[in-house]
Amino acid sequence: MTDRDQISEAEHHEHIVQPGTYLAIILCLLFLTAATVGAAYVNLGRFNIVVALAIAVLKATLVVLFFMHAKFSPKRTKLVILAGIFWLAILLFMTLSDYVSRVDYRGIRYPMTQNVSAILPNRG
Amino acid sequence: MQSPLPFFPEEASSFAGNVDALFLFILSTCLFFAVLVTLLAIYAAFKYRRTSPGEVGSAVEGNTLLEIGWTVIPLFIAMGMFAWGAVVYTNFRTAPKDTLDIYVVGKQWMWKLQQPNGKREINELHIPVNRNIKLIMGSEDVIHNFYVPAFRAKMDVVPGRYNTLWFRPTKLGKYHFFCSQYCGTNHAVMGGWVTVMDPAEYAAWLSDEAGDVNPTSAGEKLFTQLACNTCHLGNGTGRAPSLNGVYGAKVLLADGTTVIADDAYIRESILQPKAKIVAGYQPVMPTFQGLVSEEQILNLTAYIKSLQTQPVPAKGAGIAPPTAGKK
Amino acid sequence: MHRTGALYGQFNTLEQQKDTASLGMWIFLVTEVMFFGGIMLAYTINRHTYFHAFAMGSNTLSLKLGGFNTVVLLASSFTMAMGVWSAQTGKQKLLTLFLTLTIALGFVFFGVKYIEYAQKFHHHLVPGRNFDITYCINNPSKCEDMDAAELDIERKEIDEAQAADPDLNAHAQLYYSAYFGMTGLHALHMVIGAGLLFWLLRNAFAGIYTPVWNTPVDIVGLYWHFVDIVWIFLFPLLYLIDRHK
Amino acid sequence: MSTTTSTINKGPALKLPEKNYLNQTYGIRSWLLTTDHKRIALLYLVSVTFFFFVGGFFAMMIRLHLLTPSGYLLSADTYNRMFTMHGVAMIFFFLIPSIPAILGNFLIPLMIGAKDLAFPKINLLSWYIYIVGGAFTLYSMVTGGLDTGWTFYTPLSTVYSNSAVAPAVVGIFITGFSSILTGLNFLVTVHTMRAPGMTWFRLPLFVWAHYATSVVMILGTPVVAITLALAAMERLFGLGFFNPAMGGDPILFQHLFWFYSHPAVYIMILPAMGVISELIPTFARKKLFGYHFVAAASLAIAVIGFLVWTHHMFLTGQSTYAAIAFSFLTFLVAIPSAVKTFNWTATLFGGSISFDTPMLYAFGFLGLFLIGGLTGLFLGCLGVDMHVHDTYFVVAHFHYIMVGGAVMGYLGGLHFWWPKITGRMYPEWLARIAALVLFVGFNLTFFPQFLLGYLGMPRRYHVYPPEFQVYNVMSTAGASILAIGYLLPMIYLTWAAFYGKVAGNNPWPATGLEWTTASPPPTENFEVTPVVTWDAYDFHNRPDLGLDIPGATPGVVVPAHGHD
Repeated sequence: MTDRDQISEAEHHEHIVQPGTYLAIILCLLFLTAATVGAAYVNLGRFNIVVALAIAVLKATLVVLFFMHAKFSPKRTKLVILAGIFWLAILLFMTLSDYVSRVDYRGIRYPMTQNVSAILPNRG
Repeated sequence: MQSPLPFFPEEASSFAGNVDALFLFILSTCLFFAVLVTLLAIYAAFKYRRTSPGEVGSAVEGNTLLEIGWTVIPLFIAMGMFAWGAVVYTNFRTAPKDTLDIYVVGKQWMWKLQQPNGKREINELHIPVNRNIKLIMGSEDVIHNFYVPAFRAKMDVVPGRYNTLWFRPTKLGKYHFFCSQYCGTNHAVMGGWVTVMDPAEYAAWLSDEAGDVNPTSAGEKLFTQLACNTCHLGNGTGRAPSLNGVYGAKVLLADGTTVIADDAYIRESILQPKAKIVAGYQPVMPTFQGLVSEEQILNLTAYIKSLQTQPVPAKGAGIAPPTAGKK
Repeated sequence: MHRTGALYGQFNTLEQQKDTASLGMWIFLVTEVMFFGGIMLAYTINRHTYFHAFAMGSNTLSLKLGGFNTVVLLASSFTMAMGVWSAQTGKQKLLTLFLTLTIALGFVFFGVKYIEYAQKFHHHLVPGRNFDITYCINNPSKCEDMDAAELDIERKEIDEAQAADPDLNAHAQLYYSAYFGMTGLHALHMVIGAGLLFWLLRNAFAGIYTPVWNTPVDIVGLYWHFVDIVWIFLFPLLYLIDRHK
Repeated sequence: MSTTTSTINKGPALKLPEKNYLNQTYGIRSWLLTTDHKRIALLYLVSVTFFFFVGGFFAMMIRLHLLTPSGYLLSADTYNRMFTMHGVAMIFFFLIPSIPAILGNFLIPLMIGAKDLAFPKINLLSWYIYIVGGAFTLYSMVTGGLDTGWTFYTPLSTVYSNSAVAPAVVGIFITGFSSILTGLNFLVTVHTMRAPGMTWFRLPLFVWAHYATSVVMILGTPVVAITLALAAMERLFGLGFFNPAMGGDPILFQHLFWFYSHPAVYIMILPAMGVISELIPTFARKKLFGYHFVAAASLAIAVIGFLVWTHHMFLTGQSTYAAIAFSFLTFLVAIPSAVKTFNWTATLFGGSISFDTPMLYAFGFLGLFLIGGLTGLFLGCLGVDMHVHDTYFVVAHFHYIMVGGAVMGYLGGLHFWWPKITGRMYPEWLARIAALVLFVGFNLTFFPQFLLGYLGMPRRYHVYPPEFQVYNVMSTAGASILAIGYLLPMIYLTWAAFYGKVAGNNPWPATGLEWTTASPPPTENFEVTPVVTWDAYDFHNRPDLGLDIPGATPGVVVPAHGHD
């Protein structure tokens, strides 16, 4: 750790992404949009959502790396991005771990009637 | 009846001894560490008190070996507590097979309980001693929690789902039960008494007031009233599978999977018949959503349960062959 | 703290200042990820439980409008990126042009969103007391924007879904809760983004962004791209459920 | 022991610096529009103290009401409002902002040698957001109150409650952004604003603790924000994610809520640990034992703290497997706290310990946090939780952590840095008595609640069976002592801010950078940007403090940071 890592990290020269790169990326994004719509019309069973999310992740990665210059940013920025993804994964997967491992998960959810008398007509 | 400064509530269920033993184990371990740290701190505070205004402490920075020691040793002890606790809890969440099932409905701010024979109580629960009791609990409005301190057991009662709570009372007597999940204005008075009785007394108490119908016969009547019997023929020749012996058994579904025909499955099949179609049958059953009450579902379930002992037809039962569902 | 030129008082160098601003924005975007993460979780669990209702709901959305909006938003991200490039290379005129384009595309997005929302209100597909999934098929005269063929398809879809999930009307509300919740929050972010873009544009006309100091353009760009990323996920999650029927 | 008071400044009477942040500019505008982190800290101090006494009033009503089993004082609805508003005011408007927004705001730039936080305007904005959120919540409190419990469990809060839930939820939602912006500001500041020589491992542990806290703030708070937003939309517009009547899942609300609200406990306790990590080395005149391990423990708590939230939900019917996994992780998160406690204790050995008021608070913290932390093991343990969950055992446990831990840390810190903040010293003996009163009152209030809890008294009860009365009476008696304990510091600290003895730049003396500048500091914090050449708490390399360092020539004072 240098004494002033904040300076050393900032002093690297700003990388200017050129319009050509942007153009290539936007074309990729448009193509992937078409691909995701196309894939939705093919019956892949449970893999429809997998494909849709995979394409979305790919698109988001392109935006982050190039439009948002993450590819040319200091390590610290990349760490921040990874931390965000990691914590999002904690939120999603650890909660789902409860839901998928509940033995009685499927059969038990049903709408309740709010009207008490409809539930127990004979109550004294 | 109790000392003025009581510490332990009565131990009146099979869990109570386990929970208290575990509690005492954690308590003694914690006391050991708490006393140790406190004594060390007090000792140091006197031994190393400042004697002259300009005095400076020694130049110690730390000791890696010590750090590792006081990370690893507590870790092992904690794992011991965790494992013991997990064992007690798993036992508490896994009800045995031979339970006496009591249906519990929580609503703001009362408990409605129903014995297997249909006898109903409000804010009172009578149970026989030394029997495994299972409460099948639902809520009509908000989240409640059924808590019997003497049994060391509690479980939330959540609207929109069934939760179960089982215990085995071991001691005769009358014990408080509470709602222990905050549920609105009269949360604090939403409780009552559990009376643990001698089995003979319990039987006498059960048959005492004849006013209430038993759920199985009520369910049988409903089964005819709602015309369920026109399709679910007992001999398996109807448009719908025979229900003989189906309760608790594996059912083979149209999509090749199997499901255990438990209370939840039966309730779902009544309310959302198309959610799980038995293999070999058409989805022709109408939904009974809004047509049957909570209680009537319980009665129907009780009736279907009573069919467990009826002969299962060779064809048309819907019960999965023993090999299916292994994948 | 007083401003001395482009350097704020608490900083020692421009590099430090730019570095700080960019780090701050990235950290803020992480909080935004967690913010949307919560509603994504609610979506995931409900979609898993009530797939039929979600599929049915998704099929009532217009793929044409949704797809068009996706393209519009991607394009606005591109113009924003070009805006950042213009600022970095000192092309003041181009900067104002690209910022204007970005704002314009943002407003096209709002326009399309308005059409979509209005249609849902019109068709009684907003969660709440008047929600009725069968409103259009029961009152075809009130839904002039749907022709007979569309209504037939919708009737078939609703019948099928209802067969699998008798309480479709309640569960479909969960889909629309997700739809309005997610797109509403996204639109709110777009409104904030558009406000920031107007502020940038005003400053850009004043010519204060130079190759040496263009941090605000960079920072707002990050935000705008993030909003774009959210939509990249919302589009397949909301519009593309079970389209292959 | 009074002879060992560490105030060693002798010679002519001290004077306050002529120009400091307090008198740089005058007038209400100069305060309400300030971007000076020190002034914003004082704005927070005033508003947070206000909410502390609002919450304290509710607490007092609760304890008075529970004096008798049938509770004659309040109606059931009023009682429910009291404990709900007590929780909301204390957690969201006192505990969460207390140390970070007051002490952290004031000290972090000073400690790392910066002129201000990275984003001074955002810092001011976060105070305004806090005030707006607070106003919404106060509005809810005076128009119908709030009776859902501070946890806002659905569907009680979204469908069944008749109280003013919506404005309160909106208020907390808004205040969340204040917390996020504060955390963001701290993170960026620590990364980019450190003075030359202030390396990561020279940072005071107060800064490390706030770094970890900020991580929790920025990652957890948005989740509770969206959760409460969804709950509010459910109440106002009929969205249905948490409403079982529409097929929604009330347990999902609990997952989302606790994903933030468990780590939020660490937002409250980590900064207090940071304060204690300053107090103990300063008053033992010794480096903190195991600096690196204590710093790492802060980060470990912040990270593992995110993996344990469903231990609040063991009895909601969640999956047994998930419960076991989360219980395991809960036991893991206990370890770094234990490591910290051992290190603090070890620091005392070989020290030169004085018993100034802040150190008394540190000792108090140590004892109370020990009890609070260890009783957490009972609750994290599945087999005990099935009995004590949602009883007074839980109430006692988290009060030991949040009041015994966080508030003791907060008051200890306030006393320690009061001379820096105001330039003046409080009356020492009065302060020592107050610390003692607090300690005794606290234990009398909350220790009986452990016993009540194990006996099975559920929490949030406005009436209770008569067999629980003895402990409730003890608790109420303790609470009245505690109330005096809180009023005393407020009175004498306020008095001292205007009339106390002038303290001098470094009265204790302590080693932090904040003590090298004037008390109160100038608006730009340091005349010259300091260059750091010493480790945290390194008394032996600080001859400028005028202490008798073994091996050094007495009386020779060398400036620690010369003009090199």
